[in-house]
Amino acid sequence: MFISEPVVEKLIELDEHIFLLKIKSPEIADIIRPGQFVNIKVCNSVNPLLRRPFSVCDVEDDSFYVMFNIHGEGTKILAEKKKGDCLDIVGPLGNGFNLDGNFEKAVIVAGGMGVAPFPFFSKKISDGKSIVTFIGGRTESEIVTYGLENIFIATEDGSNGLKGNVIDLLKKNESHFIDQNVKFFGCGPNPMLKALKEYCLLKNIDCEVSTECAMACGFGICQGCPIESTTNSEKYLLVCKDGPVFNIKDVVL
Amino acid sequence: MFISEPVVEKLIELDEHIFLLKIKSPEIADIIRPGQFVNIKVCNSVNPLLRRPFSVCDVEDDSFYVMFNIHGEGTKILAEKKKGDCLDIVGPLGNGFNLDGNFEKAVIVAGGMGVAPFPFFSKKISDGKSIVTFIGGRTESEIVTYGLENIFIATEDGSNGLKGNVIDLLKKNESHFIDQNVKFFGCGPNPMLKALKEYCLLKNIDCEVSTECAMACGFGICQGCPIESTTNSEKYLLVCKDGPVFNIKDVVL
Amino acid sequence: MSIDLSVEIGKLKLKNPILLASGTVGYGHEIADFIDLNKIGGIVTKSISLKPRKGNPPQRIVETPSGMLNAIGLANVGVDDFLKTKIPYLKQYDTALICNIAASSVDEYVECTKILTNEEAIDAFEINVSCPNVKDGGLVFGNNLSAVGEITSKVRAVTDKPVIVKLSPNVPNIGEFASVAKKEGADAVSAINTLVGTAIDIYSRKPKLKNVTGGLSGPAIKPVAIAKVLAINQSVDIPIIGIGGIMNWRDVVEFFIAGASAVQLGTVNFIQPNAAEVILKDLIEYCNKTGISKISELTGSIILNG
Amino acid sequence: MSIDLSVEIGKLKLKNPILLASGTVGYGHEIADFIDLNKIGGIVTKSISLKPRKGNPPQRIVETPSGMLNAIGLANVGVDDFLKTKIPYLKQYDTALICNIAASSVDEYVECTKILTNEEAIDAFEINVSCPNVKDGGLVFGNNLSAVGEITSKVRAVTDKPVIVKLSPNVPNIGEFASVAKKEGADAVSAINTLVGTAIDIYSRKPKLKNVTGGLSGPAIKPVAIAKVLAINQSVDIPIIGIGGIMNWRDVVEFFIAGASAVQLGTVNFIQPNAAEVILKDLIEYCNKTGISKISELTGSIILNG
Ligand SMILES: Cc1cc2nc3c(=O)[nH]c(=O)nc-3n(C[C@H](O)[C@H](O)[C@H](O)COP(=O)(O)OP(=O)(O)OC[C@H]3O[C@@H](n4cnc5c(N)ncnc54)[C@H](O)[C@@H]3O)c2cc1C
Ligand SMILES: Cc1cc2nc3c(=O)[nH]c(=O)nc-3n(C[C@H](O)[C@H](O)[C@H](O)COP(=O)(O)OP(=O)(O)OC[C@H]3O[C@@H](n4cnc5c(N)ncnc54)[C@H](O)[C@@H]3O)c2cc1C
Ligand SMILES: Cc1cc2nc3c(=O)[nH]c(=O)nc-3n(C[C@H](O)[C@H](O)[C@H](O)COP(=O)(O)O)c2cc1C
Ligand SMILES: Cc1cc2nc3c(=O)[nH]c(=O)nc-3n(C[C@H](O)[C@H](O)[C@H](O)COP(=O)(O)O)c2cc1C
Ligand code: FES
Ligand code: FES
Repeated sequence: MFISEPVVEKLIELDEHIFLLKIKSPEIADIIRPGQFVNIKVCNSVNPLLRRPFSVCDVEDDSFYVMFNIHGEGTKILAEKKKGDCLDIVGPLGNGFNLDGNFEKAVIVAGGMGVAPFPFFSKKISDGKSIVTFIGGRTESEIVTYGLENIFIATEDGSNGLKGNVIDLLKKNESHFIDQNVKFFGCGPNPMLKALKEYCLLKNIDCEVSTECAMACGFGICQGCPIESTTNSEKYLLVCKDGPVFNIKDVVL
Repeated sequence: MFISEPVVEKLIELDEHIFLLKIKSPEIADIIRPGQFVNIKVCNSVNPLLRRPFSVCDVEDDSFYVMFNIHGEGTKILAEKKKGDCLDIVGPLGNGFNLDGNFEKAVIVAGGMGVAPFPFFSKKISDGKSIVTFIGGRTESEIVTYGLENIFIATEDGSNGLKGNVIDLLKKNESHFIDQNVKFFGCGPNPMLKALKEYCLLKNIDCEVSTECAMACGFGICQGCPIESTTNSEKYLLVCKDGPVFNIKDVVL
Repeated sequence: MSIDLSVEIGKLKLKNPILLASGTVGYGHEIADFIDLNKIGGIVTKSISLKPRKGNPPQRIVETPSGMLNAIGLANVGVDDFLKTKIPYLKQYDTALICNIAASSVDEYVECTKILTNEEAIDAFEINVSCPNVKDGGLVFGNNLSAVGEITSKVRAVTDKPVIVKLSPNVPNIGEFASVAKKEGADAVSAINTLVGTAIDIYSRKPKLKNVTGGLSGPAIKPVAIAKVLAINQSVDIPIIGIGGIMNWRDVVEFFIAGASAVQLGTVNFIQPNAAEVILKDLIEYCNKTGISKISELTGSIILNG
Repeated sequence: MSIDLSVEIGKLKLKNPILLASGTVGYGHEIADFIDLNKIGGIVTKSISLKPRKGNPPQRIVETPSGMLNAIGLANVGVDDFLKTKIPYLKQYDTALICNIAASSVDEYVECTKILTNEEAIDAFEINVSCPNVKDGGLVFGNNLSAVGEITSKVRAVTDKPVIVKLSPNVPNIGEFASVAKKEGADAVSAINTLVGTAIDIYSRKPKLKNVTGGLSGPAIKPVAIAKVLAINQSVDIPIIGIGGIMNWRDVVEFFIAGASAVQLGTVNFIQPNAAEVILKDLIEYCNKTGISKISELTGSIILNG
């Protein structure tokens, strides 16, 4: 975890409002793990004031990628970056997904931009393990499959794949994982993670999720990102430092 | 005076930190007069909050120019504009120089970026009238001669022309205007305008100056830009509305 | 769907809730080049005092992060000239005319009101007890509960027009001030006026403002303004006019949800002189999209235990 | 030229005037990855209370124009754990350790101080009478003159270490509070804590912060902070630690000129975790360029009648 000022290699528009930013940084590319994030100051101005957190989406040689959609002022500025622009980044931050367990199949469950950490995840998963990816979104244009494999899709309006949410999608496709040695890895909006937790507890499936929360610092000094722990009700966990990846059993969603 | 969103045609770097911005705007180019200014919102963000005032520097067909140097955050952002960028401008604002008097020679006295209004001024002065231009600056790199004619130069460090200030320069070159039918036109930092006023009163020379002042609105609603009047001590004049060009006798400098 | 934008601030009826704040549109002349004043809910004129005031010497304006400081010092034409030269211009418009009064003594408030209340064109008074930029002026009053009470009751006694008390944000408990204003007969309160602030030039070591301190306005203060409006809303039942840092329709909706029945646009007029019209258009679109048929439904609609 | 950066805050000697503000560096662990704490004038620890506090539920953070709101709710490990697990880590650094105390009763302030004063590693106390984010907490105290007096005198009575009273900005006359603090034996005051603010989500109509209101910090509040420091400086002779919106060396110099003898960096630590070191380097350069041999010369050097 350090401050650096790496350079933009390119900005790729994947889809309307969805971007991939390739950033040259041997130091970060070298050590960052799937599920970790970086905290980006999108411009020098005091407004917007805070850094913006983004999961590492992929790593290629000396560079890493973040994937983002335009949400507000910060991501709008980020979407105007071009090759050669200097960024101001703190990272790598947080813990990552635990890819090493003795499961045989990784089941990715992602909602909307929750796909962001999984291209890198899919690349890093060891050869012996297989992957199946379930993606949900409100509509076709929210579905991003970049860097993913073995994909099943659901959209709320039915414009792509199953009409329904990603949990409906899981239920329809249980043959792909039930009674197998699987581990789930989830990322997406809170209501989705909540439903995923319910499902995993019911089915007794091990699951890690990457959570989101408004952050001021991203590395544990502001106490701005609490998440309720299931084991210790006296004390919150911090999304930025104790997470953003948690075992789904350890946190109240 | 209206709000418009004209497009940048080009940004020219005249010198280190000195820029010319060419802006396509038939509406403004058509009606703006030398000494008037425009008020530019340099970006969409609420920071920097206020517009930045700039004199019209030149007009060419459907476009007008502003000349500026990098001063703070606002001008830094302006210096990053490129062809095709949209600007947000209120203008033309203020009054302009009165070019029509029955003087025969216009004597321009400019300090530093105070040269900005005079390329357009020089272009617009009627054919029968001649021009002589006195420019002062701290050092060589502050001297801009773009669009000016019949030029005399002084620098405080002597790196270009006379070593001294622009008033010293005037005194050395009185043969160019004393006992002639002249009118002075000044623009520059306040101490220079003050000295110029003293000089003109002494020599009984008619003089108009373009003044500067921190502004919030630029068109008379905030009362933020007072300048002391010599004729009515009960009430300030407003730089943005009653000026920025004043007869040097009418204002306390 | 046709949206009902009209609101009632006590006895004062407005065709829509977008007012232009005192000191940020002068007496209406210049802003009329950018917007049609007939479309606006109302205009609050620059604080007027009994005699003309020259105001503070320059520098009066400093930009700050997402905000600005001003120390105009209540420069104004005085009551007489206001009636003679400003009212005739203003009354041609079909918009509520709210006359803001500032004074350095209780008597002066009363005197001004007495004179002005005879002018038919004036629809309401806004009593500025909270201007931070004159040494002898309002701020001392604005931060003093009994002074605010006294001014309100004495002004109330000499006019039948609606009286709006403009509160100072520089107090810990603004609700108390709103309560006193209500008790003494105010029809509404407006909040907030500017926060006291300053800035120093580090090279000359002089204050950037000749007056030393000034009033902070603009987006920087919006979180404080919303909190003050909410605090008033939670402590007393009186119509609130929300002010502070409004830049767009979203800010207006935020003030409404916090408890405002109308809003005033201040600093934004300097930056986007047509803001009032743009915001009105956007508000109608918002109401249409969200199925709000009457804008006043929004007032105080905050959900606190969610 | 070698610049003397050391300053004295009453009895407290600091090797340089750059302190890290309470609540913005926790107990020092994480920020130490970015800066060498040995180089910093001092660290003010997160407000500590007698018992551990869980703090407010999320959302605790909202960004605002050039600022942010926080409603952490004084989440802290409590006095016992602080002594057991945090002090051992902190005391390895050659930097002043200022322990910030927050409490919900006068007794709790006294109790905390009594326990902590025995810890040698603590160089001074900062008494937080002004935290806006706990219902039962400091804000009531911070805006009440006699409460501040009582807390100061009772804390003073149980410790020989320097006592710094951290003042609330949410009052009209902060100078009175500084006077009372001085009268009751405080060695210094620090100002400002955050301004009360809020923000509402216009779609859900809920406050963005679960706690409803929060504390506004960052560049947006700097003009208010400078005005408060100047006001204290003009009304009482007591060392002032300036806080509020500092982002760079220029801001530090501005606080000094207004009257500060030292400063604290808060929000900037979140954005630029190495800010303290960068600012120190830049300050030295500034002193060199302007011929300042001792940084304390700058304190209160404002020129008011220029
Ligand atoms: C650990 C982590 C990893 C993330 N990874 C990604 C990613 O890979 N791709 C992606 O598109 N987005 C990601 N996000 C969300 C991303 O940070 C927000 O979309 C972004 O901050 C929005 O900034 P803005 O200025 O465009 O929006 P605004 O709404 O203007 O932002 C206002 C404030 O709210 C905060 N905020 C807004 N939305 C979120 C959110 N969903 N989560 C946290 N803070 C938020 C901003 O950081 C800022 O402080 C991640 C968030 C976290 C916490
Ligand atoms: C009528 C008028 C015409 C001008 N014409 C020109 C021109 O043609 N070319 C040019 O280079 N400059 C001109 N200026 C000055 C120009 O407006 C400032 O240089 C510019 O506003 C600085 O903005 P900034 O953000 O870079 O600096 P900052 O110092 O960051 O600005 C901070 C604030 O101070 C104000 N400010 C700073 N310097 C000045 C100044 N000299 N005059 C007025 N306000 C100032 C800014 O507008 C802003 O509100 C003119 C000023 C006025 C009033
Ligand atoms: C330049 C300026 C002048 C002002 N003059 C007055 C005034 O004369 N009387 C008054 O009651 N308020 C005055 N105000 C305060 C505004 O009416 C408003 O309360 C404040 O600016 C906050 O709103 P804003 O953030 O939208 O500007 C003035 C504000 C500014 C910026
Ligand atoms: C997230 C956060 C937590 C804070 N916690 C405390 C605290 O526990 N005790 C305290 O006295 N001040 C606390 N503060 C206030 C800061 O110490 C400081 O006074 C304030 O933020 C203004 O400075 P800044 O603008 O540099 O941040 C906190 C501020 C922030 C932003
Ligand atoms: S974001 Fe600051 S502690 Fe987590
Ligand atoms: S700048 Fe607003 S009145 Fe002149």
